[in-house]
Amino acid sequence: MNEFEPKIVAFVCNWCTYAGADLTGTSRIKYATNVKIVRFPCTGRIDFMLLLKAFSEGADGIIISGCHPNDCHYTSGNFHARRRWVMFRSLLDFMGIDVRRIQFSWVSAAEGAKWAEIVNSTVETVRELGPYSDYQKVADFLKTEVENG
Amino acid sequence: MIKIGFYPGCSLTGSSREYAESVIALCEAFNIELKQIPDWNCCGATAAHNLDKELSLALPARILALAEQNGMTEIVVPCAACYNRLSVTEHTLNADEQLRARISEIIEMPYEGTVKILNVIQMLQKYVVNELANKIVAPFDHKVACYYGCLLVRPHEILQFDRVEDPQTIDEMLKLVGAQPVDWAFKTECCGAGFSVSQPDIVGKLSGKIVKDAVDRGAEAMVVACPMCHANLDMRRPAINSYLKTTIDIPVLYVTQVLGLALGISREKLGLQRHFVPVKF
Amino acid sequence: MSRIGVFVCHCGENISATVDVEKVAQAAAGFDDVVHSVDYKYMCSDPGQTLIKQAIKEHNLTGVVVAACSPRMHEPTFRKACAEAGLNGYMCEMTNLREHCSWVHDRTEETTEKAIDLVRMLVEKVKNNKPLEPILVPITKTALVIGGGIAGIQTSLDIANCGHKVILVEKEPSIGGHMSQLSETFPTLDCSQCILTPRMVEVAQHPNIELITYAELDSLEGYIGNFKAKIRKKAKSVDHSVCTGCGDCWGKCPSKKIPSEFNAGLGSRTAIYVPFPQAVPNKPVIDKSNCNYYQKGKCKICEKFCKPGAIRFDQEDEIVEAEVGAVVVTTGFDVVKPEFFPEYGYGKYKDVITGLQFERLASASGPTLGEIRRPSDEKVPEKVVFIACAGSRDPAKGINYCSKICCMYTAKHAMLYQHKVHTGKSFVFYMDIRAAGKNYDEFVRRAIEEDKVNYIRGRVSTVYEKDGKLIVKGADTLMNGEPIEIEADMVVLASAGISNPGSEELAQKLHVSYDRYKFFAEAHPKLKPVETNTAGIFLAGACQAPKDIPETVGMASGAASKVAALFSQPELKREPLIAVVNRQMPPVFSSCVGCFLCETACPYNAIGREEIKDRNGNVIKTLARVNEGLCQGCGTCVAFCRTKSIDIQGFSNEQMYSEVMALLND
Amino acid sequence: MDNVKKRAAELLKSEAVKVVIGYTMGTNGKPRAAFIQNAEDVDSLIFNAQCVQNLAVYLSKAEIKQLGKPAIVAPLNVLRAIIQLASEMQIQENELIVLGVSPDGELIDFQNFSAIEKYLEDFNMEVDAKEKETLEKISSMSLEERWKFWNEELAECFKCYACRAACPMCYCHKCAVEQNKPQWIPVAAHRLGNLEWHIMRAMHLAGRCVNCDACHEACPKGINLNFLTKLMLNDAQEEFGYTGVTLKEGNLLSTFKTNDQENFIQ
Repeated sequence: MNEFEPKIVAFVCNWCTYAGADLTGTSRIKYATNVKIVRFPCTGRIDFMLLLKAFSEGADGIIISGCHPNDCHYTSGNFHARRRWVMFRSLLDFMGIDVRRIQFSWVSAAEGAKWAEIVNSTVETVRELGPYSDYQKVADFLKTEVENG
Repeated sequence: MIKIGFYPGCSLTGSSREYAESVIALCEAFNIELKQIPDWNCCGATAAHNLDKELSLALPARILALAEQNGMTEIVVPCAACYNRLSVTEHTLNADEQLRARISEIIEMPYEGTVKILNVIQMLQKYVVNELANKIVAPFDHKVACYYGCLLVRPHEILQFDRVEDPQTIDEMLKLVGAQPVDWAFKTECCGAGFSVSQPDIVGKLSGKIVKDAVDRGAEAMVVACPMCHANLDMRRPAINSYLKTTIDIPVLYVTQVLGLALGISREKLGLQRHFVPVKF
Repeated sequence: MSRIGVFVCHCGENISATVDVEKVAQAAAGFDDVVHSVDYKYMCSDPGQTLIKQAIKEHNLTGVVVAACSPRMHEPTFRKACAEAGLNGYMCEMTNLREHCSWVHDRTEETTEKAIDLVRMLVEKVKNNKPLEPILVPITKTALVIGGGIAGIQTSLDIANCGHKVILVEKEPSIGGHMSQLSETFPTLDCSQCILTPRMVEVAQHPNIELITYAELDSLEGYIGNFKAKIRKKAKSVDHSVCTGCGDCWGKCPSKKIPSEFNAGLGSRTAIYVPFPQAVPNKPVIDKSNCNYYQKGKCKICEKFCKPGAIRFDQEDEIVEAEVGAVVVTTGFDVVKPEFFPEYGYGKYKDVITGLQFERLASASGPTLGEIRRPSDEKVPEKVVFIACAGSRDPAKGINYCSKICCMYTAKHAMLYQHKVHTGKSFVFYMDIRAAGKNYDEFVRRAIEEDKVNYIRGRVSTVYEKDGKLIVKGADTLMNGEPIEIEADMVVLASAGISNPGSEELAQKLHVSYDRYKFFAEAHPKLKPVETNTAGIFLAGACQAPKDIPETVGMASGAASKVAALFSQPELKREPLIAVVNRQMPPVFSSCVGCFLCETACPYNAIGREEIKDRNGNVIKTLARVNEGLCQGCGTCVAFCRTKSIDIQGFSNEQMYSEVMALLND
Repeated sequence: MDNVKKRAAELLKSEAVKVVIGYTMGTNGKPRAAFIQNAEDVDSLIFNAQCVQNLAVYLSKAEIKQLGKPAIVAPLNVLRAIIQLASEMQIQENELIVLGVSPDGELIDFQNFSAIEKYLEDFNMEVDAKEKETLEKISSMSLEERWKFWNEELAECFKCYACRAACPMCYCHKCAVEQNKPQWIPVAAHRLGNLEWHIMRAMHLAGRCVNCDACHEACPKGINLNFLTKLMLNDAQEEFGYTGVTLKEGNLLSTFKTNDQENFIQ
């Protein structure tokens, strides 16, 4: 049997983490293939509903990353995002959704190596947690219901 | 009746007994009860922190833990070296939970970091200053050089007490009892405390410069709040005089002794007879 | 129905070495609505771009996905190529197969699978893209320059010489700033006023420059190209249109003992005064806080002696409004105050002075007419100690940064002193000598080698007065930390340069950011050094960080060229990647309910209000409305809006939703 | 209560208002909302401990708005909702007369909204001790238990949206759940749709909820959905020092502090 390969979605801002991940590339630092990046202008733009959508579509883990505090290209989008994350994370945890599967981080445009570390460590964490079948069962419930009319 | 925890430390039970006596006499006059921390130990100054980090934290931590155990929320620590070590320990352990756990393990006592540490000046500012004016019977009408030394104000990040390069609190307090602090240059210069035993000639030089400047600026007395400073400026006066090649007889008083005199407390109660350089006020 | 073309780039071998690009192109061909999918060696090359252009025409593509390198690199290239083929540029998206895939993974099946996923996700996104047009914003071709030091003077002249109008606002009665206070300037030792005053006069006479002195910015509203400024003209109590600047008034003014700001407190001035003889404008103002009439109700001597009758005691502050298209902040710097150095006795000992005060002592127009005489007894000091880094690079004092100009001016001060007092001895205590700049190090060497200034590497712990001498205690770290005591006659502190006291308040008025030291923050430390984070507001000079004259002038011209570039266009073209509030048919008008929480969330104050009125002019509904000029497209409001009424073009809800839904769809 | 009735009658008589929104006795023996348009009818107004419905919800309903300027009988919950609505620009001082009532039914006069804001300062908007216990009980369950608990709890939901209709803060004309471009939340009342709806509802009420429990009261299935908003309220207080409703513009999530906690961010 093959080892479980987690599916990770990364929601990142254009100015810091996307550029940081670009630097990982130009520095030729290798990391796991499990992650796919979705580019946003700013962490402030990342709608919490999209995270839920990622889980319901089968993601086992999520990375959200943007500029370090005070470095936001838009001065304060990350501060707004951070507050929202505090509340959202607490709510999910309270409802029994596994917040260990969501990695929040700050990765600047200069932190190519850090990006690789974040990806690798998240992949490892999620690999240990296993597939997020609990959530996916709930999501599949929809498909089966629709299929059964 | 105000009750405050009291950590005398080793010096105040030995070479600087008069400091303890004057602190207690002054507190009595203001209806403050000093409650000694039971079973206290040495704070480790000045050797421990150069030898062993954990030991240098464990010794003060045990003292603070004992204070906590005895329900004290505030303690007064007259010795500047003890005040410094206790404050550094509190600061270090409050910033590092793991280390605090480790130290608690060593001293076999929980330490929470809840005790507030006051030096004598802070204690006086908090409980005495407002009532001072009403109780003065004999204004201390003399020129004084207030000497703070190294340990009372440094490191500023931790102690957060007074202006580190140009402290003012003792000057301001003495003005209240009629003294005239002189503007002088050696308020925080090192007196050579660490060399007092090993190389007294260096003490003679360092302390000599301090004493000379105080006299040159017209001071009639020097005022300190540290047993080490006092020992060097007072007990080491022969070494000082031999370095300066002159005889200087300016007396060195603890801040509590000056206040005590202004309040009319007897010289004996203030321990003035214990000084090497006679106090003639 | 979308018709999407997918173009997979090999990037030479950069991508194709680890990603099976042919397989990616084949897989993409099978995606819904993809009608054309090819791979090619270099998509960004001319032939590569031609490939895309031809495909757009041949296959009637409605959307393009280029799977190549980072969009941060080539998105503009491919959007332009699409536009040239008649497809709206914003219908083109890139996915990053190089930096985010081929370069960071090995050649495995998973790598190619990931590449296919990345392409699919952008295909789904691009299906929801909408054609967008650049936003055109009109531009008021007048610049507001705040601060009339050398930075403001240079900026104003450069903009004005491009043919644009400039309003220069200065809070003091004269322009000139700190540079006018300087004696000579490094590294050439030419006289500061000699090179500055002609420019001051040029400003005053330039037909395109409106100079408003003794005035401050009251408020600024609006956005790039379209600001509205309110300027508070402080009451001068003198009608400058009548005043001839004859000087009778300040000659007769009985309040003569006011410390002169221009002379850094070393000289005095009168209550009605011009700050210095070469002031521009060279007409006086009355300093109300020191005027007998304003304070005690009696005097009016100046009025009696004023022949033209220009004195106006009843004059009040006046607010003038101006429409401007750009703002340049050139408010300069300040130096730390006496209480900063209790250990150096500044403020306590008269002969411990700041570098700025030394400039006045050395200046021919200064209180000693250029002779170095110490303030306490006006004797020529025989021994002078200069302390560099007085406050700078000192975390314990809360200033971690290097003030940058002190090494050079301290060398200059010591040199000037040696030139003027041949028998004198000078000492400089320094931490490092930072003399990077054209002819700078040579200048410092000259001070050390030719003028025999004693440089001591070490810090000064304390300065105290004894027997009429200033005892400077320090250490020489090049001599094993040997303690040193110097009996000096005068001590000069190279006091740290700090931000101006009002800078925080001004930054808030302008909505620009500032750093922890309250210096104004540039938009990018390297690539946008004269821009702020607010479009249309620029920076020059020491208000951004301490800097010397050449650097300030360079930055001023840089800011001026940015303003000129902005003004050179008939209208401002901006990326349309901004937020919009949805509009619907009446009676709903929009799903926006007008809670305006987005208003507080927006970092740019870009959200305003729009009232929807019926035919009789009654307000039916108030909606949020995004100001196209101010919005920078961060999208914070979008994630915030409960009703999803506000959306951001280019990263819209539909686009991002589709992208996420496609990513894992296997 | 007599003073309230008297004021209500005066206001209607003088035509200072067109309608008084208050409580009256319903046919099933439970209080219900009353919309009194004639001064003669004010005697039917009641107030007692069972009057828990948050009447502020009617202030944004079109059917009530068209009656003309209202006065509203306002116990604590309603007052809080009024202030929150005002801070979100949904009502203005001159559009409304507030008849404050104390817990024992006495009339409290308020000159303006600021007076209400001031009055509310004396009443902490906190999750009460018993409810806090429940929150802690749920939090202390294992992850799996929590997941199971809420799945079972929400399985009852059939998306009637009574919670939304009863909530004074759910005044949006078009709720996000009805947005279909994209369709963020599946329409049907199945597990995923229910989960996403309730998460979204709690997030949208974070820093806005006035803790009146109207949603829970309205739920025909008795789902403890109010505990999600209570958690948010509790978090807001603990994490950000949120103190309750104010007239200040901006709310918990539209503002920030640069030193907000971030121990979970790597």
